[in-house]
Amino acid sequence: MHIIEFIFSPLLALLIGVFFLGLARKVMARIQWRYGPPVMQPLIDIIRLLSQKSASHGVAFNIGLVMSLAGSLVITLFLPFGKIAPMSNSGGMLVILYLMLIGPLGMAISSGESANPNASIGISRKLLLAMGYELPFLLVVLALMKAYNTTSITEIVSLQRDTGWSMFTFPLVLSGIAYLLILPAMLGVRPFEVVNAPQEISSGPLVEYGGPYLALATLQHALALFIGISLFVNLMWGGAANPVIFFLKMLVVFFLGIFVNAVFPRLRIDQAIRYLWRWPSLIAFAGLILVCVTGS
Amino acid sequence: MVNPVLLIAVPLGLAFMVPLIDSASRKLTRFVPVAALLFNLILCIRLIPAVLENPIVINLGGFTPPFGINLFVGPLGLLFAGLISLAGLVVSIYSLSYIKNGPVVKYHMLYMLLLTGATGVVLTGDLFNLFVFFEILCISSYALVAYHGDRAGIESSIKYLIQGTVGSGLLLIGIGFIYGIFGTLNMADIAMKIATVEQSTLFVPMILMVAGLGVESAIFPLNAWLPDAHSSAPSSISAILSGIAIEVGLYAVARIVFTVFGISDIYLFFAFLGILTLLIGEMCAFAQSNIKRMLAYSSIGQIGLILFALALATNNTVTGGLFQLVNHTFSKGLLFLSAGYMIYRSGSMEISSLNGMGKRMPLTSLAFTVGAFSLVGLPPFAGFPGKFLIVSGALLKGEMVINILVGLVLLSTVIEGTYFFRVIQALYFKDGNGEQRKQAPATAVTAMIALMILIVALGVYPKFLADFLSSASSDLLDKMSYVGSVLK
Amino acid sequence: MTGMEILLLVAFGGVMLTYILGRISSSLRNTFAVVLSLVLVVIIALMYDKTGETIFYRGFFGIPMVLRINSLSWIFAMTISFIGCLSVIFSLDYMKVKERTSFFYAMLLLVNSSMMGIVLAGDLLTLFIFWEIMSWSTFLLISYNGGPAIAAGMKYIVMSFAGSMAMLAGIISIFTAFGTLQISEIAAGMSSASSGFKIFIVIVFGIAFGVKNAIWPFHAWLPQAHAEAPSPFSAVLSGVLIKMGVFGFILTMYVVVGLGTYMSLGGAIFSVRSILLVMGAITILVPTFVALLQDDAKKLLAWSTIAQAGYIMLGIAYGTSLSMAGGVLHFLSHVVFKSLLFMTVGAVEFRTGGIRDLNSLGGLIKKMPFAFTGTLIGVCGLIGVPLTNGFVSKWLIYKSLIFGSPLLTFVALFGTWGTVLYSYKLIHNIFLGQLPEKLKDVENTPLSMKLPMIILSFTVLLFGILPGLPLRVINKIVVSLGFDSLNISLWGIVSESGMLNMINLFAAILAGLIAVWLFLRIGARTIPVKQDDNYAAGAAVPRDRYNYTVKFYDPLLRMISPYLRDIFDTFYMKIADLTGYLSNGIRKIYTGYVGNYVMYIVLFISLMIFVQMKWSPW
Amino acid sequence: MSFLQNNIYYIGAFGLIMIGLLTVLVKHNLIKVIIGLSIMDTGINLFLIAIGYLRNGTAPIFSSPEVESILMVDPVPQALVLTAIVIGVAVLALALSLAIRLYKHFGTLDLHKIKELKW
Amino acid sequence: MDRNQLKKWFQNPVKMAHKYSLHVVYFCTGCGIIEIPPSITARWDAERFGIIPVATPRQASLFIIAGYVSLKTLRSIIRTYEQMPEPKFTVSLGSCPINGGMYHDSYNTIKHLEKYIPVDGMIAGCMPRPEAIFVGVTHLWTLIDKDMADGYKRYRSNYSAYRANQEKILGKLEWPPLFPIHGEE
Repeated sequence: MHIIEFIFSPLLALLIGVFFLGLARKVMARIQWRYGPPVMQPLIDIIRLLSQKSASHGVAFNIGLVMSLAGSLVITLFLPFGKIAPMSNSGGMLVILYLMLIGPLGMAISSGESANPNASIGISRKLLLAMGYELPFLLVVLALMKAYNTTSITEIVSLQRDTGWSMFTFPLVLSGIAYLLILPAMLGVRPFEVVNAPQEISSGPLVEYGGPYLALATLQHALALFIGISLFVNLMWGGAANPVIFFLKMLVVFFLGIFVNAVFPRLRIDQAIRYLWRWPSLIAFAGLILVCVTGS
Repeated sequence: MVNPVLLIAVPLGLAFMVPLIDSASRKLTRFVPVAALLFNLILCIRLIPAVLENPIVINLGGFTPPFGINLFVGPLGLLFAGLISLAGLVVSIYSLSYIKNGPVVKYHMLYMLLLTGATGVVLTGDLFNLFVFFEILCISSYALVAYHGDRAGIESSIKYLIQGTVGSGLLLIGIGFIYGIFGTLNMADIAMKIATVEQSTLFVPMILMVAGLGVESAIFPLNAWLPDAHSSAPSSISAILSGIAIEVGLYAVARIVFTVFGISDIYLFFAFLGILTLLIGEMCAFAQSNIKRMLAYSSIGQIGLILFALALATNNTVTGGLFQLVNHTFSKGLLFLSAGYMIYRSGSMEISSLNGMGKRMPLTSLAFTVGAFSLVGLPPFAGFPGKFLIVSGALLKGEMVINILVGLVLLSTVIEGTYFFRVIQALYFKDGNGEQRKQAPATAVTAMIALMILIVALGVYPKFLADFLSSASSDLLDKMSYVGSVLK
Repeated sequence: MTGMEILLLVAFGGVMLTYILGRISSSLRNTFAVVLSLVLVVIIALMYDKTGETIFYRGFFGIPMVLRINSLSWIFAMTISFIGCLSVIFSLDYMKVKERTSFFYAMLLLVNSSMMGIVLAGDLLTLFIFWEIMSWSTFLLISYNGGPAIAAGMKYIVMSFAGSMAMLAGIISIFTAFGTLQISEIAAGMSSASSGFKIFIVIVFGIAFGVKNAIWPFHAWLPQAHAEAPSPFSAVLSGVLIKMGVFGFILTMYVVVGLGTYMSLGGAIFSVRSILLVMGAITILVPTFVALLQDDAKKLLAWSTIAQAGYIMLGIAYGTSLSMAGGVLHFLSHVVFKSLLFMTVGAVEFRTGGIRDLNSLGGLIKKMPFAFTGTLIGVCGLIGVPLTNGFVSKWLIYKSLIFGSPLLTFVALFGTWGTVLYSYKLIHNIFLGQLPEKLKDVENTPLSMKLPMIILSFTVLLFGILPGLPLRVINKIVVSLGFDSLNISLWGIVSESGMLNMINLFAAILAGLIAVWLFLRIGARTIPVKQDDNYAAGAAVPRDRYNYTVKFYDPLLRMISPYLRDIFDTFYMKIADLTGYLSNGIRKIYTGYVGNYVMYIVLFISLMIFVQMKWSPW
Repeated sequence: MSFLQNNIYYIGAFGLIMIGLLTVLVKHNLIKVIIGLSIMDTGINLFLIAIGYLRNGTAPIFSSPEVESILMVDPVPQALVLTAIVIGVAVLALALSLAIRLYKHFGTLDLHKIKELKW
Repeated sequence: MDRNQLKKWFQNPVKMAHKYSLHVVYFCTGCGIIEIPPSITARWDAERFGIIPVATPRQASLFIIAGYVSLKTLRSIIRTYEQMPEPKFTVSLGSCPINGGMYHDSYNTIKHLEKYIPVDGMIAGCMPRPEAIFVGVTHLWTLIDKDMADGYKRYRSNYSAYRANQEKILGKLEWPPLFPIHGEE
């Protein structure tokens, strides 16, 4: 049973991630009054990409990407999907926070070796954006951990079953709002789509990826989407006992993200940081203070 | 038992023999001071056990005190005498090669006179005799400062002379007052009678004497001659002036204040004076770009520190002060001696001209470094135990004022460290002109190595000196036993 | 003659012998230095799990000077000798091209020996003496390179010296108060001392150790000193030397002052503990962002060292067994990965002919793959990527802080993101991106540099995957300082607020890596291309210019740099300037006109007489 | 008036000392300064003599048994003064010789212009 | 996706994926690019066939050269083409790449693009409408199906000739040969 969970949950995460990618394209097309590609299109792309003979820039180019995807896969073992959370007893939220570093870092090393300045610019923006949303995000997470007095994400989820969604319980409501405000940045959707920016820096870190590498990068993107949404649902929307309910919750969050993506233009990176460090951070900070004051 | 009078008589006699010896053999002249001081050193060492048991009192001419002039060879006096002979010996070895041009005969003569005067000051038990020896010390140092006969030497010498003469005049007036009041010049006798006179009467003579001796011992407002004289004298003489002359002045001040007057109300004032001297000396040194002037100002600072230590008048601090004094004699001597050859090689006294000396004269630079580290008080060199004792003694008094003063001492140590480290960096880590490597002559190197060994030995095993210093400090502080042993 | 005395004798004797041998033959000296440092490692390793005290010297005015060994000393001594050994090995090639190598080796060994003396010291006097020897020998080594190193050395020694003077004041106050300097005896006296005295002791020792540990606001000396010192020594400097401050803090707070007293010292809000914690937090936050501004590789690492010292400070000052373990473990971790980073940067500097400017390097990964791997592992440790030692130690620190003071945790966590940014800048600007034309003949890392890198990289990973190894020793320290024992297993730690299991994580990540790698192998074969075969809108890549390194994080830096002025550095420099002005002013009293001088004498007497007549104080 | 009479030597002595000191302080010709020092020395010598002086006293020699020691002037200050005079002469000679050298080097004796060593 | 295509998907997923996931890099030299935006936006929506524009040749599988090719742009075209991962397809748009079109007598345009890089399909017209582009793409699908879109293979096997042609008109090229050149073939 356990071993099945170990294999199953990353695959499920990949599947959902890829599905979300396809759905995103479809929904975006519909919003733009287009017919749109089939939902399976990302899968088709991945198959095509795997069969292409790409150029490799070196060992670190490969390893970084592998590291990135592997890191993201490991996170899925820690995140409860419904009740499926095979490694939740090996470390809590802190481990997840740190594992979340591996993804961007591996990508950064890999695309750094590709020696393309566009990639470097993209990575620089990616890290800066992460810096931007990490400030409010950490405040939110700390408020949560302080409020529930645990660092284990499964416990946070199970505690919410008694108290209701943390987003709508009193001391955490501000943190919830802040989390919502930074969610687009964490998912990397449009107002904050500064990293890839195909029109500007030739899709940034992905500029030198082709063939299998792009496939891996796409999967990594899909997983990042999954992790971002799943984390939000777990932390703020009470997770779920049932994988189906959980998936539905994720879907709602995902649609929210897509709608924002569809209607907003892109910010510059400094505008993005300025935004993230202003209102979301202030609200998150207030939330943390609120939690500290009421909690003790 | 050997007679301590020889400590004065032999160098004095040999000093006047120097011209005669010179006329006999020109080569021998240079070795006269070495021989005399070696003799003195051996004498001092041989006297140590006896003196530690009981101070030796010699009545000159058979008159018993208070009528006659007496020599008092206590641990303190012997410490100074030994220090003078040791430093004098090392410097005279150094001078063997360093002093080559100019009136060499006169140099050696005056040099020995200077040391005779210094020895006399520390051994005498009579106020006027002290004045006389003091004048011998001063006059010979005026002349030695002007030894090179260059602009700076003459200028500083005349300035030194004017101030020194004013100072000794004041001293003499003070002695006159004392004599007028007590009718005696014997220090022990005065010390015994001092309680019979109202304190306020004694103030004027005391302040006159302190001011007079203060000029020689470079206490703050009276020390303006020092940087000039020390910086323009030949380096060997700078070493002696810095290592011996001002210390002897300080000894005289301490003797007068502690033993003769012995009124403890004024000690705190001297502590303040010491700190002021320390701070001003260190800050002036901090702003110098001329190495010898820097060293001279640093001497002022050290004197301030020693004065502070002595003024706290506990056994610990005085021991610490004397330790620091010994360290200062060695370290400053070493600094001046090493700086002397570095200046000789580079031809300029600017610190910037010493850049890269570490490569050209490694041993001399090492000597400078050791001296500087020791003076700053870094372990394992001799400066650290002294500083440790001073600070611990001062803190042991447990008074807030003194604690603050200790803070200032530590602060000034930081300033001192700063300018010494600056020079060390210049020596080793800045690129100088690519001159060839050439060591100082063997005699100079011998002298420097001897001092280095002494400094390191004292730093590693301070106990070696501590017991002796401890009895020296009680000699200074215990007025009654002084009086008792002189007047029997 | 106990092991400690033999150790110190060997260490200090070796210093002299090294210098003397250097006069004879350089290869003999090198061999001897390596052997000596290996012998030291062995001697210390043999002392594992021993405790004891011996009086080794009474020559200092009869004050007994004591050496003692316990688990705290052992772990520090082990680190010192280990890093010392590696840095000597690293120096073999690095110093080949320099002059005055004998001096360098002797001083390097002297610094190591004196640090061992510090950690083995059983009384404060011994500690101070070795402390000062360390200070000045470090000064000589920092200034070694000349040029800008002069100013760096000067700043270091002045601040360090001020710190040691503060320490001297503290030591002597203790001596006068309790009549003993033996650490084991002071604690008894301290418990009955007044709280004012305790606070005084904490402040003076705090200044001394804070300067050495480069805690904000005493950090000003560190960046320049680390940057300008020779790289093997930078590794020692950043790795172990500044950790003497950590040692001192532990000693002062938990041994001298005592755990119970420390936790309750000071007022409710401005307690010593909270002030230290806030200082630690600021030390994390500010230097992390300043590091982002740096263009000099070693300066960047230096600022990062300050920031990491903040983590250690947080762990140690918080004062629970978990945080203490975290602090000490982070010290260990930092030693390993920061030495590694300084060595790799040193290797790059060595091979590129002294280039440290991040803007003019790039693309060295193909030329120096070893150095790249080392840097990558080091950087991962620095960031705290799971499976490196930095992760475990940071986890422990966060874990202990998280419920007590979430804001401090926030600062620490946020600092990690800053760490990611500057770490990536370091690794990107040196190794990634495109190779400048002038560096196309760079050779690979020499063997003597590879060896320490391999050992250190291995250690980073070993301690990351099996944190139980160091944590067992650290647990002993924690217990000996009066804390509760921790529940430690080989692969992690179990505490009431959560557990950590690195083996599981390792297995998961390994499985993930293998799976992804296999997945990559499913795809078509890839074609290796040259570094400059890039997409450049169809153009052939312009060499030397197709690199994005300058102002790597410009948008952020433009926002934050106005807030990052190093006010304390400015403040210290202002003080130095002021002292200069003041001194210059004061020396003007020596006017050169002899009449004035005589006037001073007359005024002195008149003032005295006036005072006496007016107030008659006497 | 009797105060003046009784202390005339002291007044004279201190007058001389003050004059000497003032000369040293105010004059900036080196020779005049040296003269000032000399005057000061003289004053001090006078002061010392005055300490031991008794009005109508006799020489401190026991020439005949009936001479009472109470009427003798104190001999010690006289001995002191002799020494002091010798020292003063030595200093004066040295000072003047230095003044000659100084003039050779600087071409002036104005102490305001001889300020190469300062600060 | 057509239901009756499922069988094909199972038979050869790679080929099908190549057909339905054409990531395009456009080379926009002239008027041809005017016709591209309508084809990828709401009116014609190329994305429903999996055709999307990408930013770099590394990610692309289809290279559309829209418009005339001058000497200067040829250099970039070759470079871009060589950086695309195999399998890759090339389609030229308009008359100019075929025979020079209205620039047939210009001293500075390329008259026959296929001399320098292999072209799998050419869509004639001046300019071709989006519908024509779609027709071209469907034609390319057929070619892919029949393994006839083998431009990249031809490029590899005849690289020496291509390189010679390129160097003949452009002079020395800044980049090294993509494939080893075996003398005269």
